[in-house]
Amino acid sequence: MTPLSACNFGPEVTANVSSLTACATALRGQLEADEVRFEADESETNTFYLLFCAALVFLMQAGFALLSAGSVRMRSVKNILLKSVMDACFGGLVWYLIGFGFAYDKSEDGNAFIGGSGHNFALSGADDTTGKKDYGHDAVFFFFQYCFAAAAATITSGAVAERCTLVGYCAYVFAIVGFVYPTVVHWVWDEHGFLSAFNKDAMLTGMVDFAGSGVVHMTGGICAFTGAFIIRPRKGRFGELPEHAFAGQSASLQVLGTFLLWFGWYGFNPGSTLALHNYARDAARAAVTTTLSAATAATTGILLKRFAPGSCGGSPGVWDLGHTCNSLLGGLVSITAGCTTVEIWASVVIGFIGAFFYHGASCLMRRLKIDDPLDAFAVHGACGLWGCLAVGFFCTCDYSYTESGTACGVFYGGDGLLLATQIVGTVFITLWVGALSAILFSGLMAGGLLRISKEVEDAGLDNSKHGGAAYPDIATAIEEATERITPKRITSATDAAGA
Amino acid sequence: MASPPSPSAPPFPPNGVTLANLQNGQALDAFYLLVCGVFVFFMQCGFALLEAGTVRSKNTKNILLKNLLDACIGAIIWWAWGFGVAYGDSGNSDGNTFIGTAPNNGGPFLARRPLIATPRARYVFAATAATIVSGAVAERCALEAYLIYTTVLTGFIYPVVVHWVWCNNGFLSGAFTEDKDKTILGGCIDFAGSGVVHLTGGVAALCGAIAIGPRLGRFDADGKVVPMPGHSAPFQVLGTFILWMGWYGFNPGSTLGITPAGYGTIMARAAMCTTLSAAVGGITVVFFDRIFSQTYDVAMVCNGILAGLVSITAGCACMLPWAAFLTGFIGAFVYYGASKLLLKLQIDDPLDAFAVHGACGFWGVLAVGWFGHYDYLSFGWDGKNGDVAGKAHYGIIYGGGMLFSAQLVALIIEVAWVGGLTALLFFALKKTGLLRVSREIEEVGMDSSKHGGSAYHN
Amino acid sequence: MASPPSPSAPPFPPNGVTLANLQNGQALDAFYLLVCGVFVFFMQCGFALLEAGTVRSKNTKNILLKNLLDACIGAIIWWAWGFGVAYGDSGNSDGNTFIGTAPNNGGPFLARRPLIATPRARYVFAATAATIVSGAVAERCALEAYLIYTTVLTGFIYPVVVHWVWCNNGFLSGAFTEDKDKTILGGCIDFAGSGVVHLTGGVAALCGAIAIGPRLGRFDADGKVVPMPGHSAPFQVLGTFILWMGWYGFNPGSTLGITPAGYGTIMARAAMCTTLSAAVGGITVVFFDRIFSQTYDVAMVCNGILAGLVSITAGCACMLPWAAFLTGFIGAFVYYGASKLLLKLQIDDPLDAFAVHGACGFWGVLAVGWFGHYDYLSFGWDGKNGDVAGKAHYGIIYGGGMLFSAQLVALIIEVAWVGGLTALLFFALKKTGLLRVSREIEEVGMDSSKHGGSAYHN
Repeated sequence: MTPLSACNFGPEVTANVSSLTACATALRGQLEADEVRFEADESETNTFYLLFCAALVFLMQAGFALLSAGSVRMRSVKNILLKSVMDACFGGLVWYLIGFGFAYDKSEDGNAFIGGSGHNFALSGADDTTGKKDYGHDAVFFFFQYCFAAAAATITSGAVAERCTLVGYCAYVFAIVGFVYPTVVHWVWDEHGFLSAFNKDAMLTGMVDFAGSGVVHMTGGICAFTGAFIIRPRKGRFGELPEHAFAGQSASLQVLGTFLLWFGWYGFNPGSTLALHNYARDAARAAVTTTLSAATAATTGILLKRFAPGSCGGSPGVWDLGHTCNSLLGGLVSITAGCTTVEIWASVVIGFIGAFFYHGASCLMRRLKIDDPLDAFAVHGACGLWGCLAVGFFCTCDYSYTESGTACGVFYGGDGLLLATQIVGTVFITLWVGALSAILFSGLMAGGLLRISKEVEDAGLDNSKHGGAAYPDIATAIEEATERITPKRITSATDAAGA
Repeated sequence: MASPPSPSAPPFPPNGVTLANLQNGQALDAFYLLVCGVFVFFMQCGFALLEAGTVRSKNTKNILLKNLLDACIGAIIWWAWGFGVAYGDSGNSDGNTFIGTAPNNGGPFLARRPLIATPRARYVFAATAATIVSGAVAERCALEAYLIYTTVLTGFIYPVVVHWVWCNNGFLSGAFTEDKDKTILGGCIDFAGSGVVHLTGGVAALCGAIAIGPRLGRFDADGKVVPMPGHSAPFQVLGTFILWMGWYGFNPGSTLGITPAGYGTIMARAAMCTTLSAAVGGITVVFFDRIFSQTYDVAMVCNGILAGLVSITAGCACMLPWAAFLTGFIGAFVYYGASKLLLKLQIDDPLDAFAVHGACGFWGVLAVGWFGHYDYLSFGWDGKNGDVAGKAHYGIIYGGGMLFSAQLVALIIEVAWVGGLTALLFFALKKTGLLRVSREIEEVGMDSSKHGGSAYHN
Repeated sequence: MASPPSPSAPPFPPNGVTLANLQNGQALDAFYLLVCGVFVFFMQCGFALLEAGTVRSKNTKNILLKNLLDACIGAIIWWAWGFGVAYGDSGNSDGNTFIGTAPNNGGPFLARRPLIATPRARYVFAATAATIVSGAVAERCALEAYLIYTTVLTGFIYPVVVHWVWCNNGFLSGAFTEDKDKTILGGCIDFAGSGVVHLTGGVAALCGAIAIGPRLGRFDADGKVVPMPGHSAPFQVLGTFILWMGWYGFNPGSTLGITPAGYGTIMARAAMCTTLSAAVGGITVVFFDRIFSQTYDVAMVCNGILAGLVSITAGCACMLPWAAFLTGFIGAFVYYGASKLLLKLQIDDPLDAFAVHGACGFWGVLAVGWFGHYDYLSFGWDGKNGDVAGKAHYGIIYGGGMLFSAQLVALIIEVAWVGGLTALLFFALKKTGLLRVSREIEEVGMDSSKHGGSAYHN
């Protein structure tokens, strides 16, 4: 290659044609080399970007774990923590072995219903041993999607907390991560899926669910609903014991968990562009809409809870922290589907309405006497549904990305086809997940595998199954205090009886 | 006579490389802002835990709620008008030297800028300023008052300071205002906001703490301090670590980009200086405190680390490592002195918010006037190596001089602005009886009276 | 006929595009290091919480303080001379095969390298090595002794190992030393530090635990183990998750750059292998333990995950997914066996620091000798696909052989070096009575006697 020094003409330009040509050739060679480098830089930045976002999403596992641990009673803390950790571990293996293969096909002529090309089962088709040009796409994409799958599975564990056996738990993680969830992913996100916006021949326009209000959260939320319904309430939940007996054991952990989830959502939503180059604008917008929807939902939620009458699920006069956290999460779930396809102001509206969806669903669950300790259905199911529908209203024509022609929301002059698609899509998800999880949970329940025995529930899960309390020092202190107080109470009771 | 280019000549401009390069850079910058913004956002979580761990358990839910709402309300205000007040129309230049007037950024229904990450990254800074105050008035401030001061602070007081220091045309902006005659003494250098963010928060915190008065029983009849330890040391430590981590977004991220020439180096230097200052701050405070208290106090290490972090925030991009070391070292004593002074004056600041953010923020801005290195002060100065109108604009120890005066003037103006307005605000709130909860509520704790029960259950 | 270029022609060379491009790449690498460094830094937070959750509440503040100070002191020492000892003058090459001699990096008043991010990223590794030890001697080690061993470990023992394995010219460095004759058997492959970081920490931890003796009441008169459960399961789990997340900076980030060709692939592979190994480690340990203990133990699953992570650290960049799976699976048993063995020998290691970091670190380095894939071992090998002097330098199952021996030799040398020096150190501390706190203090707990009260208050 001609060296670039050919272009060193000095201060006085005295170049002739041959020296100019030499210089031009040198530059051209250099620039061509540069272009190769640019491509490499771009691809590797994309890998880095996805890795970073996936790591944030991964930290959501910690968020779920702490939120759950803070929201249950002290007797079940270790149990729920164990389940959260196992989601990340066991779920990871199931996803690696089968789930990822069902979700993403990778072949030219994939099935519209489920992936089956074999490429992604145990990553058997992934090959980065030859050449250096694939930039690790398969591996990092697997990692990103794994974090999503683990999130979908964790949602359910909140709804059946404090009363589900570990066997039942493993069974449903296997079913959700291995089959139920990947099928939905395939429908909506794989380019062969029959609901997929990336598929030209999709049903109607193809569903616009950018980061998974429907795919991830509704799937988890519906599963949570059937699970909570079939497993029945915790002992004494409705009627026998007062409400505060079921208050979460640590508000600090709840808030920490909420913040970690919110933090992770900045990987979840912007990261769903799956690449940085050509998508930086979308990723940046997703970060802003995510922020504003969450903020609005929380602010709305706290006022709603305080000023709504008791008959509508309000607790007048109380600034309720737990409700604020859940509203915030509801806002995050609501914007997940539309985070890149709506305008900034619309995210505020979506979050505002999302708070009502959460509040309403939470009240409804209590009315129906379905015990959902984490409000998993209200947060993920109801707000997930709203998130999908909201896209049908607010999706702008500029930001929409459907392959079968541009489809926009009805507020932007869309013909309603997108809204119809969103409705049909959520119906499909609800039916599929609802039916399968109902079969699964009732089967487990009938087989006596789902719910822990009465004795274990009375003694507390941690004591009977996990070798002692989560806070042994506090447990000892409470025991001692009880021993000291109990005789006194008996004495005073006797006195009272005597008088 | 000009000959036409021969067909074999390389195309000009060559293959759109320049364009690709630019796009590459823009995407990368957006990503960079996203990452740093996320880290800074995480600081909200750090503050929440630090404050929750430092108050008593009967007020835990209250302080957690305030921190959550800071993040939420801050976002909405910043989006609706705060960003417009701070940055004006185009995001950086606006004719006014005092305040941004900004239909485009300010009007929520119009804002559609290509790089939307910028306001987001900055929003978290705004929330930080408000959060600092909530620590100083913890355990006794009414939620209504809190809502009011958060709105005023993030919606007006703070963005105006931002406009002065960080905007083109701001009259204190040494790094951005191109026409130096518009600035006072050439303007001050406050890279990531020791003054803009922390001093603002800290001074407001001090006014709040004075106006609201000490917690019940904080000082006994003789004026001696009654210890009121926080309810959870692990949360304090967790909060500190998260804040420290977030600072790696706060300081390096304040380049607001990574692709311009030399920014990678600035970023790396900022990260390095931040680490050193934080580390030396933590060590110095804990061992110095040991002399008086005879104990190794965890809370002291935490506050020392934060003091070091705040001190280096202004100068992290323009100091040599040893200067960062020294800045953190001195910052530790500034923190310690301010903290003890407040107790002497019977001002009760549960989180030491003034000592950490106010005092060390002040010191941090001054430190640039001492240690600002001439080679590093060229950023934003059009490459003129720190010369303003021919006068040396760098640290005193390198023979500069005017920079120190500029820093000092900027500090005085900031303190006067923030102190004046917040004093007015807090005393107005006090007069109307909105500021403080009633004696009964304070005794029982706010969680059971206002938030439906304790933070912890069995 | 040559015409002079017209004045309107584009400048030559055109606008420094090439230069900008290079800067882009450098900036990107710096950014990458920053992000990974921050993740790894966050591991300090993970360790703090894991250890705090695992000790009893009466020693919580003590262990938190130690973790905070690790982060602080580690930074200062690493900056002042540790980095020079490890990497020598120019940051990567130094004539000496044994130790770096480095006025420039080591001299704090001279250090002005363009890309200062590198030492920062590595500092956190150094702090990690020291933190591991604090887990093994938790609840009974005096703060003075702790300060001494942290200084020695991060200032001398650890950086020397780094120099051997990770520097050009290090005599164990299979990946960096260009002149293979300087290395033993071609040098070992330890990508992110199963051996360099974890084995070093783990072996030091073992020496410390042996020297200091078990906690009071840990073993009853018959030598049976008395359970001493940690005081907070949520903190254990949170700590584990944070560590796991940090490992995504630790392992992929050890490429130390992203723009060189093929590094994106390495990074992605490292992330995937890390995930698989951690997951399988956690599951295997909890179900295996269930057979003996009849309980599903949260602490076990946490330690299993960490065991899987440590095991894959050396080989995360050079294994196929199934090999990573197997490495984690075997690592789980290595951890379990080592943990039970220590209890059998009546060595009290509250955090299982040796079992997790020492034993699994050992296994991790060996695993590369088994499973190192020939296609992946070309990084740093000048693209020669793992051939050293014509001999196959990859895993045994692919027909290699010398690599396994090289790994084994490296392990033996590392264990001897670290074990010898730390044994000397800890027994010297013990002899002088500095190592362990008095019986009274241990019974009451260190928080109330040394740190001004319990970690928790109401």
